[in-house]
Amino acid sequence: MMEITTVHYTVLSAALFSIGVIGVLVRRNIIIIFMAIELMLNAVNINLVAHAHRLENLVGEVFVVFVIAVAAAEAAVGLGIILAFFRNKETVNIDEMNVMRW
Amino acid sequence: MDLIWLIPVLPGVGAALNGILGVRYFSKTVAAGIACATMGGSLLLSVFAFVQLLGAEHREHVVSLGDWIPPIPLQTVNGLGAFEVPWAFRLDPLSGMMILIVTGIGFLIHLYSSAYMSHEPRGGYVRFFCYLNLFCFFMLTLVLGSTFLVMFVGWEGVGLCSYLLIGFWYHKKSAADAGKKAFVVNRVGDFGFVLGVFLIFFTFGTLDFREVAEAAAQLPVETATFGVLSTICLLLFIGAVGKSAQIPLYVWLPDAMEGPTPVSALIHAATMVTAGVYMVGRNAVLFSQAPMIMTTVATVGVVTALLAATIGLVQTDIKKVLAYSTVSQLGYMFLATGVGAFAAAAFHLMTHAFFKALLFLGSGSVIHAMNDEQDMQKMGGMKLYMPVTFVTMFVGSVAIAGVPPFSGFFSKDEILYRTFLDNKLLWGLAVLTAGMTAFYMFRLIFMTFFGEYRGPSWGSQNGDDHAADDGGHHDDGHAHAWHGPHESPSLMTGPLMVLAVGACVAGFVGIPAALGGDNAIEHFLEPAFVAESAAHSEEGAHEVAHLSHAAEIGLMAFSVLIAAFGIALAYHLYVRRPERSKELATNWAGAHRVLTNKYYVDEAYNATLVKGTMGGARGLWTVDRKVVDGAVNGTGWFTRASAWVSHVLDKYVVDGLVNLVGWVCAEGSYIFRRGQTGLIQNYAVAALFGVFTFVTVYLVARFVGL
Amino acid sequence: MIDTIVIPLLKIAVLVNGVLVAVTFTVLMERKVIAWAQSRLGPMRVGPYGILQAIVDPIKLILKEDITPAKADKWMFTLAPILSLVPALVVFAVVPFGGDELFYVTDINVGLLFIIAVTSIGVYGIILAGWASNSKYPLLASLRASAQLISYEIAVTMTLVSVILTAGTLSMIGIVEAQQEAGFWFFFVQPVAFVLVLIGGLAETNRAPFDMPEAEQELTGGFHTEYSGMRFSMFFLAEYANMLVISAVVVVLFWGGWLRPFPNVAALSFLDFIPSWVWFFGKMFGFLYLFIWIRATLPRYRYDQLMRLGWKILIPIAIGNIVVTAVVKVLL
Amino acid sequence: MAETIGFYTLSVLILGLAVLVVTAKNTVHSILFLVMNFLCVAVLYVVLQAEFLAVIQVLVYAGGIVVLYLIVVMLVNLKGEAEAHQDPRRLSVIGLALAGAVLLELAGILVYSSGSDAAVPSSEAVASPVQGNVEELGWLLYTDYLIPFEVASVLLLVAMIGAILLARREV
Amino acid sequence: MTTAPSPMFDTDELVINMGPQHPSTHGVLRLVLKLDGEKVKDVDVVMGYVHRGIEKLSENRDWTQIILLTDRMDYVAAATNNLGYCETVEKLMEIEVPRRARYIRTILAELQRIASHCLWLGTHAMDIGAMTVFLYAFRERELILDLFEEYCGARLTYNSMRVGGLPLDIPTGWDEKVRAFCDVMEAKVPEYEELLTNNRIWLERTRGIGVISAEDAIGLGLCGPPLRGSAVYRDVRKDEPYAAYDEFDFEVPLGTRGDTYDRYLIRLEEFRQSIRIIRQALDGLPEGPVMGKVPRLLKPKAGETYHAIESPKGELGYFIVSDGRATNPYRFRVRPPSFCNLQGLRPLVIGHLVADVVALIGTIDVVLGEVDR
Repeated sequence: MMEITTVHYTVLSAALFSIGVIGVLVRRNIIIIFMAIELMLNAVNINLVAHAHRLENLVGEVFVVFVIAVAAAEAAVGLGIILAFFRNKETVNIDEMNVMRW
Repeated sequence: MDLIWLIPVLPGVGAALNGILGVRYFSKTVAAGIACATMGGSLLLSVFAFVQLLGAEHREHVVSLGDWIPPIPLQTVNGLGAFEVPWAFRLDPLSGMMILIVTGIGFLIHLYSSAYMSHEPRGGYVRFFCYLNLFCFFMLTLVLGSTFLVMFVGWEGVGLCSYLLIGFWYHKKSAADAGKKAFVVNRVGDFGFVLGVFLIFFTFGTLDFREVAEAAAQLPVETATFGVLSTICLLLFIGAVGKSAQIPLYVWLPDAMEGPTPVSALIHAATMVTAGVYMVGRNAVLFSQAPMIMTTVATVGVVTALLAATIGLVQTDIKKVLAYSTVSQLGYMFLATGVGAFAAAAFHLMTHAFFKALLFLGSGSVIHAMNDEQDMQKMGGMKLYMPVTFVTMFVGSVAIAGVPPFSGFFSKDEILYRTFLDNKLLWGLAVLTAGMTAFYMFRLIFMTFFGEYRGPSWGSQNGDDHAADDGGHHDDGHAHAWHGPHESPSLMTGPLMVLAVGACVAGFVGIPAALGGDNAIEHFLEPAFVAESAAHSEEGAHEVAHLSHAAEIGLMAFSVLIAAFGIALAYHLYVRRPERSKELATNWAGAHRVLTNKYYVDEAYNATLVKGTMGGARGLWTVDRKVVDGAVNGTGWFTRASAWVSHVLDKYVVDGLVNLVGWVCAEGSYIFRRGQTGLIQNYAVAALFGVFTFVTVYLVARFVGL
Repeated sequence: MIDTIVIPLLKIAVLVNGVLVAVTFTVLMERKVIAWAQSRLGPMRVGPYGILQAIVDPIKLILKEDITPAKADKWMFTLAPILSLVPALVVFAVVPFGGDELFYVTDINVGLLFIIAVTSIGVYGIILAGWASNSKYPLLASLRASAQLISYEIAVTMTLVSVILTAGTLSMIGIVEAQQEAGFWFFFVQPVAFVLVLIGGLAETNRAPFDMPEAEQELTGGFHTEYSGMRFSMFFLAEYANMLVISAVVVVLFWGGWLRPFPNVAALSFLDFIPSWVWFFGKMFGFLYLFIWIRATLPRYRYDQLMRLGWKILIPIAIGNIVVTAVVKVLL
Repeated sequence: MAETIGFYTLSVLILGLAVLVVTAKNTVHSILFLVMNFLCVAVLYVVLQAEFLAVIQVLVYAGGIVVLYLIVVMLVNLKGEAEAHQDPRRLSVIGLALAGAVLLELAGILVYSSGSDAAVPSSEAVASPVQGNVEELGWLLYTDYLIPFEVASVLLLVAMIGAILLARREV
Repeated sequence: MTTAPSPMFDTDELVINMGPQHPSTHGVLRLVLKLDGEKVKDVDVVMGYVHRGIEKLSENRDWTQIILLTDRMDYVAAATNNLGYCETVEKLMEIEVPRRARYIRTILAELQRIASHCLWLGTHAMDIGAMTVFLYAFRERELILDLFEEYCGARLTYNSMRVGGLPLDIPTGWDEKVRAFCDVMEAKVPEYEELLTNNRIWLERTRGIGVISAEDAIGLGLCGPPLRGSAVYRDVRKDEPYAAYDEFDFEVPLGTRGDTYDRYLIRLEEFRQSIRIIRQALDGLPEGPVMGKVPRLLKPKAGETYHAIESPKGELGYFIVSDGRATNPYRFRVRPPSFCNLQGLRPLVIGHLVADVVALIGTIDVVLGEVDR
């Protein structure tokens, strides 16, 4: 079609991000919501890598490493919470998680 | 001498070994072995270092292990200064003497403890040695530290260990409380100390003792003004007061006797409590520049000495007597520093370490023999059962009472002499205290070792043979089957004997000129107390006014007389007329009436001295309880009263407002409550709405071209 | 065009087929070796000394009925063996079988990481197989297997870090060349790492004594209990392909890849007449033999003992090894 | 040309798989789509010459994090429908609309500003003494970004401990 | 989450059916395991899948026919079963068995013990994952089967004894072959030990696994190696000697800790002791008839008797009541050692991991044909 520029990547990133947002807002299964969050983080990563490529500066990629580290931490703790929650409530439906204690 | 950093590190390694591995894996023998070996090692090192120091030309040696705090720019009075703290250790005459005391007495007490604590369960035993080693590590850090901050590490560390060891039997509520009390009271002092350190850095831009001293020596002496030096010294002195149990922060020390006896001997008699004295001596130059504070120090010292001595007169708990005696002796040391006799203070510190450690260990031996009985009224006649303990404790008592030629005589006399030169009133009080010291110490000896055995009876009371036999195999746990008082094992009597020798001869390093000596220790220590510049330029100018030797000897004779008088009195009351003293002790509440009605023969004594002192002691005790506590209670009452007022205010004014707000919120929240669904995603939608708004604003701004 | 597309494609085709054939013969080798170890003969009927068994077995497996359990998730059930096999084959792309360019598909600068990354994808096959079978034993086994794989992946990856430190590169070719430059195989400087990778490799390929996921005696066959026919054979292929991968990686990392012993010693240069790929396959063969030998000899670890070994022994040693390597590297 | 085709293919794959992740009924399927999505993103990274990140993406995301999801899904084996219960107060429609609107707006901004893309000056090249993607990344991580790097490792450690604590059965 | 394959993790307890078709339940034993994660919380031992009613069947067979049925109980040690039965009937009828017959019986019983232990060792090691030992042990068992084949023509169900003695004398040269076998076996036992005894993994899998105290072992009525593993001295061969055991010198190995490893060591030692007994029996093999004086028609007088022998698995006892009129027993009851030892499985297994269950089934050495009868 035409030459692929950073804008293309950015649009892709925005689209992926929005899909993630929709996933977070619409799904009720908390595990899928977590995955949608991962999608959003990936959208951010694409953006960072694309700009690192454009600017020929690896700092963007450094930040991707940190994002991945944070994602790993988030997944570990989040899934731990889900497990603990499931053990008590037998559900992963976020609509049933509307009280702070039970 | 470059290895002096090993001196504190060795016990530290021992503590780490025992603490990390030992509590789980080591047997009692191994734990005690490690603790004693590390202490022994650092004792050897100390002796080597000291010998080298004696031979060295320049009697000061600094070893820096590297940076602790790298240079940080910090504001001082002279612009930015580099706040830099190395791990530096300084060996000079003062710290050299101190490390000998700490490692020497520490080592003996480690040995003693390995027998004394043998009835502990294994875990507790190892824990004890871990703490004890840790204490030595911190104490040696404190002593050897070459800057205020390194010293502060040790300072806080010994406080921590003191807390841990006082509360060693933490399941006993009184012990745990005593530990807490010691810790909290010490914090008050430490607060002053740390403020002083801040101010020192702010003023001088350095924390090194030597540099601070040099800088301070350049400042004018604050005779009339209360300047920055005085403030620093006052703050430091507050720290010393806390650590060394002086008025008004002495209250923790008697309670600290809840800890195991070796701990009392090591920490609360020989080493840690003298840290305050050491610190003041360390900063002699600073204090010398602030005469007002010197006076304060001397006054506080002598008042503490007197007060503690009077209290000591009436105690029946053997360890309490020694505790008050310690407070009293510390007061002496402060008196000495206060009158500028830093060397005398250090000298007394050393001799005191010997005889007080000895006394404590002896009392521990007695307590051990009496199946953990501490009340002197339930002892008596112990010299039959435990001859070694008796002899060694007797030596200790003679030493503390100031009977020549035992060590206490020389050091105490030096203090009295210098005080006499400085201030006659203080001297009078000090001499009085000396008399009382002699009295209560011998009261202790007489009550414990002389007279009839007054303790509980034991299983098969068939005479001394059995009790003597028992000493050999008491390791099988006499807590379960106590066979009466007996001599302690050799691991306990050994240190006693060594210390007794020390108590006898330690004084000879400081025989005053009046008695034909040359006061070696004073000359040895002197460099540590003056600024280097002063030491060179004013060589010999540091002379104090002298009395003639005859007058000096007269003073000595007087103080010996006073001591003898105290001893005689004690002998009279507790050996010749034990029933009287017993009555006196049992009818404690009505002491006055008992005294006037029953002691016809000793009427004169009673009317003048005994009753007076007893009454005075009681009065002071009452003051302690009524006035001090009353003030506290009054504060409490005032708090309650003001609380009531504020309660009323609170109830009608504040609560009214709060309720109003609450009411408004409650009513208003009907509207907002709808949004509070507990659905996380709805909140996320709200956040998204925020994003939407921002992006829209941005977009509009772009299009409009703002 | 030829250089960039045709030749690599050709190489890939040869490689994939080669691996698959090699796997069938590895199976035969295992049967024979174990049989000899147990004083049996092993397969003897098909072809001379049963050599054709290697061809007959796959044919049998392909021709067998391919059963899908009624309540299984059909898509996943089909996908799982593919997910298991494909990573095992992909990894070979960066394995240099010889010194010449002819003997490897590609050399990428993150070759070793690539291997680690791609092998880690293989877990999906196992988990999904257990899950899609809709059966208790496979599910239990697949959870065990995935936990085991992930645990040992950590240990192996950590160990590889020390090798990377030694070599100073992530490229597989680069690692071999580093050994050539150094003049000795890395086994001699990283013996601990070698042992760790070997143990970890055994565990990652679920081989004895770490074969609990497929412990017949406990879990009746593990995660592929419900599989049969072609799909089963894919798991089988994947396991043996992984075995080949581990041997190849160990050879590259520690045993000098295609290099002859002491590549810098001129006195041994007469060994050069043996082609490089022979050295490589010879060493690989040695490790395959070692794996089989171990299987014939050792009993099986218990699951908790295995996890303890992984987490409490291997990983700490691996970390210690990294530290030691780094310190030595800095000091030198 | 090849890059264009590759990019559009990848984009379609990434977005299509993302939609599948979000819409799949079965959580396990959803997870599989997510893995494939991540693999596609990894390929995209390769296109963008970030090989190290591509491998890390596969290793950490696909090989680590998503496996964790999968295992949790298996541990959380539900009897009934996960999303059976729906709270009537949900605002999912508004959320959907807002997300769409934001996407449109972002696209608008990007397209609007795409003309000025070339105008952005290339920032100064990083002065690193090493060559190659991995080496430069490592250089940056261990020099300029050392403290963030260490903080990230501490974060991971804390997360690990937290996860163990949370997921543990009753103490 | 539409598919919910099993309520595996819904509760803390997971119920798993182990067997009756399971590779390591040694036949058709079925265990219903209640698991907490991998830990066994409870177990139901279900049996009876090969119940053939041998006891009831025997009450309708004449006395000689029953020997054939006893073969089918502990089918890996058929000769021992024959021996126990024949001796019981002999005791009931007060028949004197010739000394040569008793010696040969002893040889056969001990060979059978070795064969049974070989099978046990192989399967036990196999359960724990050591596959090579299995084939080694079976290699040696094969030799014993050959010996039996030569003696009586059968390889598994021998039907090798008769009331009053033996049906056949030993073939010529058989004793030399037995001797040769003893030498081979003696050389092979260290081979097994080399593979297992000091193997770290083997130790970890067996040491401290399935510990049972002496009191518990007695309380549960365990017998044989499981009982001796807990350091209880009980061996029928010593306590109530039968056949010719009182004439031989041998030792009864005892364990110390009562764990799986001890039971393994005991059985390995029993290999050696059995070889020792066989050698002594061959050395002292007397001449003479192998069949005692027995009436044509076996018809014991009314009465009842119980007689036990030490089978490879433990104490194998027969209780027989005769009403004195019929040519078949009035009541026939067997005390099979496997059945009694199986009582111990539940207390052994509870608290261990699933992987240990197979090791524990192996260590008590059950043969389901004997359990179910």
